[in-house]
Amino acid sequence: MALAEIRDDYLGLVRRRRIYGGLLIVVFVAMMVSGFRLADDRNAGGFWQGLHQIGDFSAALVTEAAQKWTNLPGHMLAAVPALIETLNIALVATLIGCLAGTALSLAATRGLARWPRLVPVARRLSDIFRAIPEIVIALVLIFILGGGPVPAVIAIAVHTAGAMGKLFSEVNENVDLKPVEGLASVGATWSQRIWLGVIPQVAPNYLSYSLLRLEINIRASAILGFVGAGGIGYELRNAMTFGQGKFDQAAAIFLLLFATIVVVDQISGLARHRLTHGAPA
Amino acid sequence: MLDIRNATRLFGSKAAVDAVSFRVEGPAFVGIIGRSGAGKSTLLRMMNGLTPATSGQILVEGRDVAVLTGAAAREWQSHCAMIFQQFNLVPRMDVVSNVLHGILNRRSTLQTVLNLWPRADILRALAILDRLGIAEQAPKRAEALSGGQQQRVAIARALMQDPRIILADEPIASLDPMNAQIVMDTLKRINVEDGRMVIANLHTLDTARRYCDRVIGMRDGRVVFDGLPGQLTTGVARDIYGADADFNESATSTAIPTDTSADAEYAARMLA
Amino acid sequence: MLDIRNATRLFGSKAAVDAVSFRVEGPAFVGIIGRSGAGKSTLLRMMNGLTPATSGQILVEGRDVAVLTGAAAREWQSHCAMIFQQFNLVPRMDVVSNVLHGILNRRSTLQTVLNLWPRADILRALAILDRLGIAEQAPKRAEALSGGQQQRVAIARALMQDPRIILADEPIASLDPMNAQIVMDTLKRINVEDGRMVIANLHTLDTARRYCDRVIGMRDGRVVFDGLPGQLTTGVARDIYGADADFNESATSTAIPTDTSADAEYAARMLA
Amino acid sequence: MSAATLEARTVALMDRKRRVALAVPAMILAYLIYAAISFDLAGLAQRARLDNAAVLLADAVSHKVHVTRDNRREALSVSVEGSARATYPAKRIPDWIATDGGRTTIALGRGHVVTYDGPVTTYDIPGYGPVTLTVGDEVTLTTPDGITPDFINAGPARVTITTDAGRVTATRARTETLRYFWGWELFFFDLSSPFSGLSPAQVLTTIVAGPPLVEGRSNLSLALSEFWTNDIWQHGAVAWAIFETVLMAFLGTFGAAFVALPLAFLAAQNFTPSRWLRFAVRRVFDFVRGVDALIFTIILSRAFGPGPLTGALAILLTDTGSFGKLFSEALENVDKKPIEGVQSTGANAIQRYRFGVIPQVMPVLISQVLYFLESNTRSATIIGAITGGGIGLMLTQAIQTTQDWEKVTYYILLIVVMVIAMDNLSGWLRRKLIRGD
Amino acid sequence: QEITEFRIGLLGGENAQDRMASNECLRAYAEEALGVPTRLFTPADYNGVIQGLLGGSLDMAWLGASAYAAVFVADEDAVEPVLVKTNMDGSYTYHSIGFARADSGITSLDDMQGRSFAFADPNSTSGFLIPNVELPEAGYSMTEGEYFSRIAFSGGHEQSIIGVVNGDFDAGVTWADGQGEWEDGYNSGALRKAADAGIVDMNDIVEIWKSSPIPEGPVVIRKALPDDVKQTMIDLVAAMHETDPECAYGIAAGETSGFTPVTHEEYETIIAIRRAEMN
Ligand SMILES: Nc1ncnc2c1ncn2[C@@H]1O[C@H](COP(=O)(O)OP(=O)(O)OP(=O)(O)O)[C@@H](O)[C@H]1O
Ligand SMILES: Nc1ncnc2c1ncn2[C@@H]1O[C@H](COP(=O)(O)OP(=O)(O)OP(=O)(O)O)[C@@H](O)[C@H]1O
Ligand SMILES: [Mg+2]
Ligand SMILES: [Mg+2]
Repeated sequence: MALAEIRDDYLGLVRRRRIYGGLLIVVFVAMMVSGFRLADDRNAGGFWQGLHQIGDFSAALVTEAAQKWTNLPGHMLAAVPALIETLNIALVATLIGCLAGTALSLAATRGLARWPRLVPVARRLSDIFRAIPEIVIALVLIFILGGGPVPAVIAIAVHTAGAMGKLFSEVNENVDLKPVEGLASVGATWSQRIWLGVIPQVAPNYLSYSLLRLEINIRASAILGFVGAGGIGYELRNAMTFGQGKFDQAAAIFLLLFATIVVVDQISGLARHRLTHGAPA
Repeated sequence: MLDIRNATRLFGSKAAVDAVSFRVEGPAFVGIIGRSGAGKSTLLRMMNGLTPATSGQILVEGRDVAVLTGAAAREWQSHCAMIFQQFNLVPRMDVVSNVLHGILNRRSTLQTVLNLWPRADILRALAILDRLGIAEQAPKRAEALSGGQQQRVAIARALMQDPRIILADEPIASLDPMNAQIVMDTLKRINVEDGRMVIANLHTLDTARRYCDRVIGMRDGRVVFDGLPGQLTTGVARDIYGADADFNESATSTAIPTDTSADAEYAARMLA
Repeated sequence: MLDIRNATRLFGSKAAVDAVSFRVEGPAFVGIIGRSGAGKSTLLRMMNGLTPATSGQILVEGRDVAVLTGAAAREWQSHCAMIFQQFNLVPRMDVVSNVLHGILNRRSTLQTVLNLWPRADILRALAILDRLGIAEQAPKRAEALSGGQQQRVAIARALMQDPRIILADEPIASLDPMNAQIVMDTLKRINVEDGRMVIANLHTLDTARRYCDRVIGMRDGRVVFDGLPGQLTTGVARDIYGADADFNESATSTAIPTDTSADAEYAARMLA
Repeated sequence: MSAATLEARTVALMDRKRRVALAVPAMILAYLIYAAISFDLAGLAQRARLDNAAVLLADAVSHKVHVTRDNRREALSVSVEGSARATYPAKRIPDWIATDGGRTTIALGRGHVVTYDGPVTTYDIPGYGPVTLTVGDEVTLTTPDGITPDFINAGPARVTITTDAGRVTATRARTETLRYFWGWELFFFDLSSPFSGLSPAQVLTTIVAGPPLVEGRSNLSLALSEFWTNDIWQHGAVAWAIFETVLMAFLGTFGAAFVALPLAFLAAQNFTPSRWLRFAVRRVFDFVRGVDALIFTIILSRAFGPGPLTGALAILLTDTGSFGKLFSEALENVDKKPIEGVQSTGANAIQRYRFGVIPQVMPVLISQVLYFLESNTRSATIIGAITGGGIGLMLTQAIQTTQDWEKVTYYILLIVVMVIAMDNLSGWLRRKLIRGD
Repeated sequence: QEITEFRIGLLGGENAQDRMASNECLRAYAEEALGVPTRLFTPADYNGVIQGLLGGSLDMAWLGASAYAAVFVADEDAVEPVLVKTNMDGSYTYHSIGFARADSGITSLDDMQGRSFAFADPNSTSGFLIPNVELPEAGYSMTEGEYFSRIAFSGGHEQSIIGVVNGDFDAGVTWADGQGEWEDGYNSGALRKAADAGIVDMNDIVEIWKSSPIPEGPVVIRKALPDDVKQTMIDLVAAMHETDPECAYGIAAGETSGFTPVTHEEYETIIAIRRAEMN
């Protein structure tokens, strides 16, 4: 190709890129700005008018908590059973969700599925499980089962099953099928092939994802408490929405919950690091 | 004992195995040769049941194993051991467990999944490993072994099955010449000492000549040669491989260096 | 033109470059050799300003560039091009953009950050690429190029700077012999045709001998040799490299095979 | 190694594996049993109201028409779901209700007939006989055999008869008959619409060929606007609520990305040499990430009041923490070479970041941001439920008032479709932006 | 000073969209009377409205008595009560009603020893604040485990009713005007709504306790607003019963005899109770 030709081609490319890039930026900025203005407009208070009050609530909370700091340990202790309930909700939901997600992912992976025709069904199923917000399932189940931890467990487990179904099936796609075929050749059943041929390969990845999920689910179970599904979120919401007068309790519960989340994050982070990078020698 | 009649397998409209028929009586060492794509692997997989046959019969002692499904098919597989080019072991599990997988079909799923192997099975697996000279490796993970050792573990798994037929799909193609010889010698020993039928896909003529009692040549899914190793002349080989006149078998040889002289002599005689 | 006086750089208490002084007049091709850790890279980086000098002066046309900071330092860098062993291009951007990075200092920040390069600059970049024989690659991403091509892009970026000095830190160490020769030839051409000073760290004697007008040998941060390529005897080389009697320079040679005979002859003559 | 030791060692190894294989499921099982006990699963099984589930499922796919007689004013009204805004005008009462002076006959289908005759209500139940409810100072029940069967809940002042065909309730104040129908009634047009009561085919022919129902306006635009402003289903408001939810997710996610990017440099080891600054910024990230968006909505609603902006800002704050962490990790993995290359030409700091850093981390950043966009759409549903905006508020309120299960179903379907659409959109963008340049 | 916009917060146990629809007429009247854009907001719960009033992003709202107390306790200068809804008989009180399942054998609080008990929402006057004070005064301890085996917040009035009917709780409290008949769920209140919706058959539950009269929650208006704005809105709402009865019905969510002026003094008891609740 002659230099002139290359030059024209490249200049054309630059022009196109500038037009597309410029357009993309203009569209994006327009979306952000108009979106912000729209939201600002639809909000009761405006962004600029409210900005100076942004710390008011926290200030009231902190002031009261500081005044009654002697109450904090007592409130914390009182919230421990609720915290344990929240942790149990998260742990049980993660366990059940990850087991169900494993089943879904196996059903959704071509080449491993017991019933290959159902692969698309399993995929759509995990998409739908993933798409339904936990709060929806929880609220419907509260109507049927009454309040308490079980609706929360089911709600989180369903969502976890969907999310893990997808993540795990991505792991499964990369599985080495040779051992599976080796087991098939000796007359192993489907469960034997999966358990002995697939699970050992994917277990570290599964575990790492499940730990990450546990962190997310602790948060989720605290949130579901907010809508009446028990646990520490429920206590926190009651204290916070009572307002002035119970802010010390709110602060105590919040600190407890926050500390728990940080601790679990750290532990699971370390465990995941070990899973992906091997144990320190 | 083994009677294959018009065994055919279509993939789409293409026949990978095309009306193959042959009979094998007694514990022969049968080699199947043919160039890449000839249908050797498919044929073996059909015998084992990994790939269902489109039509035709595979009679073993009078029973058609090609029509079996479900538990019956798995029961047949448990008597028909398969050895793969890439060994197909479970890499993260130890050697003994891999050998024990040979009897998965005869123990309950729960028992095997929970690793509840009877002591007698474990001892038998060890004995087989010992016979193949790799008992020392028993507690190691399969992935930690060399290729030749892994293939011997695969053979041990096959022996664990106590099979009537051992099918070996290019068992030495991923091995260096040194290991290749050990593996072929092992297979031959099983064939001779235990009297088990071995059918092996091989991609080198010299190996076929040295170890087989009978050689079947396949081309485009059909059997184009069926005879004694001694009948495998260069012309026949050219025919099987569809090669032109400058076909040079040493290009595909995996014989270990010390043996080349013997081979070269043999080849020279045959090609003369 | 370039006058380095007692340039010193300490890392902790260790002197990576230790009171180095030399002068280069006019557009010479200077090679710096020395074993790993001798301080070659640090010296080049000090000249460019990537690593500040601990003490000493680096005078370019009478101005000490070692004391410059901020905008003045960046202005100097824009006249002092640097070529790296690993090319140090932006891999995800296209070749022309990478070349244009050579004049980042001379265009406004806003303009460059938005990638709004003037047409004239783009044309100049293309012309430089054409001169180096890689215009065809202009729209490709840098990461899609071979090592030799990437290094030529890096040279194009250097030329784009229209520099007074080109510093090349082991420009061919990551390249295969074929590409190495192309890159060295290109640098030599620039040196000869454009009359630009080139200072190159080299880790092979034969390259230094073939391309350089002058060779500086460093050891433990100090200049231990400064002379013509022809003065680079085996003894001197042993000295520079701190090697003992069985020093064999061919072990480090990256010369492309067709040239080896000439080199070997040269080496034999020198080592005789 | 002798054969015997080898054997012993192997058997021991298999024993160990066996113990692990048994212990892990056993531990999980034990934990689940503990959880079942602590969650009082047994008690829950007793308390579970499967009839509620049945009501919910039935109501999700059906609707009921209330035929109500106000016993004090002696007036009759017919409405869908008992809603004042879906009351049939007197002239358009459905044809299975016949009124004739003080007497009203309601056919519930399959031979079930309810008659209001002044204060006396008669329910003729096939295979059982007529049941009479007389409203006076009390509600008097008369059954054919004089016994009160299971399907009648009778008190002195209130009687309810529930059959497969419908439900009749009488109190001193009013008598009400409920008839159930399949499907979502009035989904397209409410009762005040000129299209109401037309079959789909009739609506289509009206739109395509009919004379204009309203002067100077095409029937199509009229139909669309009638649908959009449907008083019962409020499609316009629902669409707006979905948009508001997506808006919260969009503003929150991208806003957070913009805030987090510069801060991430401060938290990255290779860009911020000061350990203390790095430590401080990281703890800030951890903190805003650990405080959930829901708590931020409460905190922020003091400053900004209810509305989508508050929700968007809450997402923005939380995600600033998440992005800060993820981005700073991406930044710590950047290759220094291109930066040095750009630096050696005399580029200033902004140029170094723009050309040396951004191109390297961009794919990671875009991928993370888009991943969060999808997941934030789901979070925005929940946040909206608390802060008062979007489809989440509509959904939670519909659930909490426990009446409109068909609307709950509708909202859930819309949410699932919305999230799946966002998932696909973000996947598409990821592929477009990262693979293509 | 001038206002540029007027914002009304809406509360209640109705669908957000239904609330919007029933109050749309008020919005239109207000816009006309004030001459500035007027908008309605429907936060999910009491807290949203309380925060909006405290932060000044809402100008007017109709609160529960306890929620008003919460606002007052947090900031005395935030809002002032201006109007209150009156019942058909002219009173402006209602009651907290304790109820249980008819088949549980519970007929009064005396039968509740060792049973579970549900409040509605911590900011609810009838669903928490009043019973939480009046029950201990009557000798039933509100410390969990002392008299009642379990005390919980169901989350709202509907949830309390469903919870009791489902058997999650042995008894709960909710609100009703106390007028009309029990079998209808009284004339208005959460029980009436639930009975009308078919969630509960009033034959299945019994009243086990009734509080002393509680003042209706006030319509409050932000103190910082210009006086003429306040007056315009007060006049508008007060006269609504005359000018547009249908609209008044929508705003009050039922039959009333109109809105009548009210002052802060009416709520001092409630505020005192609420202060006593604080830790
Ligand atoms: N940033 C730094 N911090 C500390 N020590 C350094 C640094 N850079 C270089 N050094 C030390 O300075 C000395 C000279 O290094 P320099 O990289 O200049 O050597 P070189 O001659 O270029 O070697 P090579 O052939 O390996 O590139 C070495 O001992 C090195 O360890
Ligand atoms: N493949 C992944 N890549 C990056 N982050 C991931 C991935 N999987 C999970 N995460 C983590 O998940 C978190 C997002 O969780 P998420 O928002 O999903 O919770 P959620 O909305 O409840 O569930 P999710 O969106 O999966 O469904 C982030 O903190 C992110 O770090
Ligand atoms: Mg093959
Ligand atoms: Mg160097």
